[in-house]
Order: sequence, then structure tokens, then C-alpha cells
Amino acid sequence: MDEVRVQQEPFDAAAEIAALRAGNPRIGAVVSFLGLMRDLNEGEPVATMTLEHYPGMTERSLEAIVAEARARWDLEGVRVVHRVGTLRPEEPIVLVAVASRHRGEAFRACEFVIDWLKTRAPFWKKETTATGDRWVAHRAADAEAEARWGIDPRP
Amino acid sequence: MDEVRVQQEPFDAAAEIAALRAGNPRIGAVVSFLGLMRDLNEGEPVATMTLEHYPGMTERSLEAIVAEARARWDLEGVRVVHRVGTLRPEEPIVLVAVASRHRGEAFRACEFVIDWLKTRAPFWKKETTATGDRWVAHRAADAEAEARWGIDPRP
Amino acid sequence: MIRLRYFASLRERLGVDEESLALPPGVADVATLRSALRERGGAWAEALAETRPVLCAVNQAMARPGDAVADGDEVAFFPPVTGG
Amino acid sequence: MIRLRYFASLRERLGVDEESLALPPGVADVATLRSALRERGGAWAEALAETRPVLCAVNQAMARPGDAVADGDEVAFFPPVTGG
Repeated sequence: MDEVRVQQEPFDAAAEIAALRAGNPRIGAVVSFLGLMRDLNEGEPVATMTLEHYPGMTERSLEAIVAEARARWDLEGVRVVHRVGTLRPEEPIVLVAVASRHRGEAFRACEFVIDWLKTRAPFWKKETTATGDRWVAHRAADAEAEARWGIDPRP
Repeated sequence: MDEVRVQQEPFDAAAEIAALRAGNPRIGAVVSFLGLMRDLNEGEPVATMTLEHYPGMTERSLEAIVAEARARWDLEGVRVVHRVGTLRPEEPIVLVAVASRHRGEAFRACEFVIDWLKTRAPFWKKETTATGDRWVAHRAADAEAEARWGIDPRP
Repeated sequence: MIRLRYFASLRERLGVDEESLALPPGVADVATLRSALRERGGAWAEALAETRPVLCAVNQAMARPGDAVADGDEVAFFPPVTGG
Repeated sequence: MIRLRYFASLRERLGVDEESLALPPGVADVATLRSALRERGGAWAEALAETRPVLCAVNQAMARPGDAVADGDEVAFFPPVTGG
């Protein structure tokens, strides 16, 4: 079943995917996206990253994104888990897993969810580098990725 | 690192993805496709499925597909594990996992690998149903999915 | 009264994470609220300048400049998001 | 001699999974080999009929009808693949 979650603790991607598809033999495809912390951003080494969010709105926005994916494609389940707090390089930040009967829908919906999340869910990254802390700038590529999916009726 | 494998035994998707990204802090995205056995095909319940392959050629064709993905996108790693032998509903058939710095490349390459695999890797499925055994027919949708990626120089 | 919240770099620039405020006269939507806050001057004028890409949510849903703001609302201002 | 292999439904129809064969006279490519095997008649004529979607691999690489077949090659015939 569908689930969205925001948490400080690391998540277990395999357990999330197992829960997503448990007892549903109609599922033929699970596509998952795992976003990981990189040790380099814009050419500079990054020691740690701290993720801030807007509690309440975050969950609501993730639920709205999942609902939109459900409306666009025939899906068997969607799961989004996003971490907040302090992370180190190589640690998972986010998991988006989508189950469907055939693979096309799962690929489309998984990429859609992460593209919308990147521009619509209220998370902010702050990096700690050798030269101090800095807020990560929004990537123009993310706005372009979102735009490919067309406009939804909501703002 | 890249790896392709064909095996009778179940695989551990989490362990495969862990091996794919181990010790590489440049990776920002892992996209994975898990293909699962469905309990229904073309409207009929399926009890078990037996996968036959062409040993030797299978591994060669999977390696060629991975090499083509590497040539088309900037990737940090690709892993393909495919089962053969007898499977039951809900069991994983295939895992394609792709790691890259940014997510676009991993999404494109993961879908490319499974699309090509579906039309170019020598695997054949035979289903056991209440009315007897039957070979699964090639899906026209798979040929169309492959065609989207354009032609490679080999036949 | 409305509840105002600020996040991330905007919160740091303004030095405040939330406040309660009587709806200022003439404020009926996101644009007029932002303009009223700018009139506080200093960091407010700078951080909420029209040229800055500031996002707004009303009652925890993304809002556009023309969207209504009314008594009892929770209104948040923040920079473009960078999760995922 | 060439080594011939058959897989899946084609193997079942022909009742053979592999055989060794002296390259028949006039056979130089995939198309002429398939035609020579069809001349065996019966299940061979039927299963390898031109209208059937039969794939061929030469030395474990997908091959087209015009691709060469030479002494020492491993040639496989099989139906469209259905893995994944």
C-alpha cells in the first residue's frame, strides 16, 4: 500500500520494497529510486549535510504528489521515505518505490514522483564544507525536469 | 562495479545494490528495476513458470547491453541478475540496477537495459496453468519499447 | 491573527522562525502580505525583495502571489526547495 | 562441421536440442542454412517456415538472414525471447 514518511533514522530500502509488494501477486514491476549523499557538490568536498523540512506540509505535499501519480498511471503501490537531520556521504537521503503490473507505468511514475518532490516538497539542504556551511542552491535542471510532466491544476 | 549474472537461486536485491555502490561516494542516484512473476497472464492464473536460457550467449548478450548503456550515458555502475529454472508468483525474476551521479542518466539507462534485455537476451518463459503448459508469447509492447532507443550498430 | 513561519536560508536571514501577527490593513493575499513584511526594512526588505525567488505556502499548500490570505491562516515563506 | 542448437518451443517442436552437421552444399549464410533445414520436411518445414518469427544466433551473437555461416560455427535457432 501507499505510504509516505519523513524520518531522522536511516531506512531499510529492502524492507520498504518488501512492504510495498507484500501479498500482491498482480505486481510485475517495481522501480525504485534511491537518492544518496555525494561527497562532492559543485566541485567542493562536502563533509556532512543537514536536511531541514516543514513538518506537516512535507507529509501533505508528498501525499499530494503520490495522489497525482496515482491519477496519471495505473499503479499498485507507491512508497516515499525521506530523511531529515544530519547525513554523511554515501548515506541514502530518499527512497521512491513504485509498483505496477507492467514496467512502463512504474518507470514513468517513479521519475515523476522524484521530479515533483525536488521542486515541490519543502526540504532544504545545508552542506558543511572546509570553507564553512552553505545552503544548497536549487538546480535549474530540477525545474526543467519538473516542467516535462506538465502542469497540475493546483499551484 | 558492473556485473551480469544468470542463476537458479533467488537473489538478494539489497545486497546487489549495496555491492553496486560500495565505496563510491560519487554516486548520487541508484535506479533499480525488479521484475516479478505475476499470478495472472493474459487472463489466466499461472501456477509456476520455468525460465530456459542459452548459456554462454545469455551472459554475452547481457554484457553487450550493459556496454551499450555505458556508451550512451555517463554511469557509475550497472548490475543485472536474472534467474532461470522454476519460479512461483511474487518471486523476483530479474534485477537491473544502475548507479550514476545524477538521476536522469540512471533512469534512462535502467529502462534501456530492461527494454533491450526483453528483446535481445536469450531467455524463454514457459508457464504452467490449470489447462497445461504454454510458452509465453513475445509482447508487441516489448518490441515497441526497444524501438524507442534507436538502432545499435550490431544486428 | 495569522501565524507566520520562515524556513532555511530565509529563517537565518530574518533571524526568526515564526511569529503571530494581526493581519495588516490592506493585506488580502500572498503578494500584499509579502509587500507589508518588506516594509519592515533591513533584512526584511532585502530577503523578501521582489527579485528574490521566495516561495510561499498558505495552510501548508504551495501558494501563488494572488492566493488569498485570511485571519487564522498559517503562512510560510521559504527559498526554493532542495530535497531529494 | 557446424554445431546447431535449438531452444524453447522450437526445440520442443523439432524434438532435438543440438546436432552436428557438415555444412550442406550451397549454404553460406543464415538464410540458406534455414532453407536447407526446412527441406528436411515435416516439423522442420513447419517450424522454420519463412512466415514464422524464428531468430538466429551465430557464435552466440544475434544474426540476420544475410550473415555468414562457416565451418566451425555454432548456430542457434529459437523463437522471439521472453525474459525479464
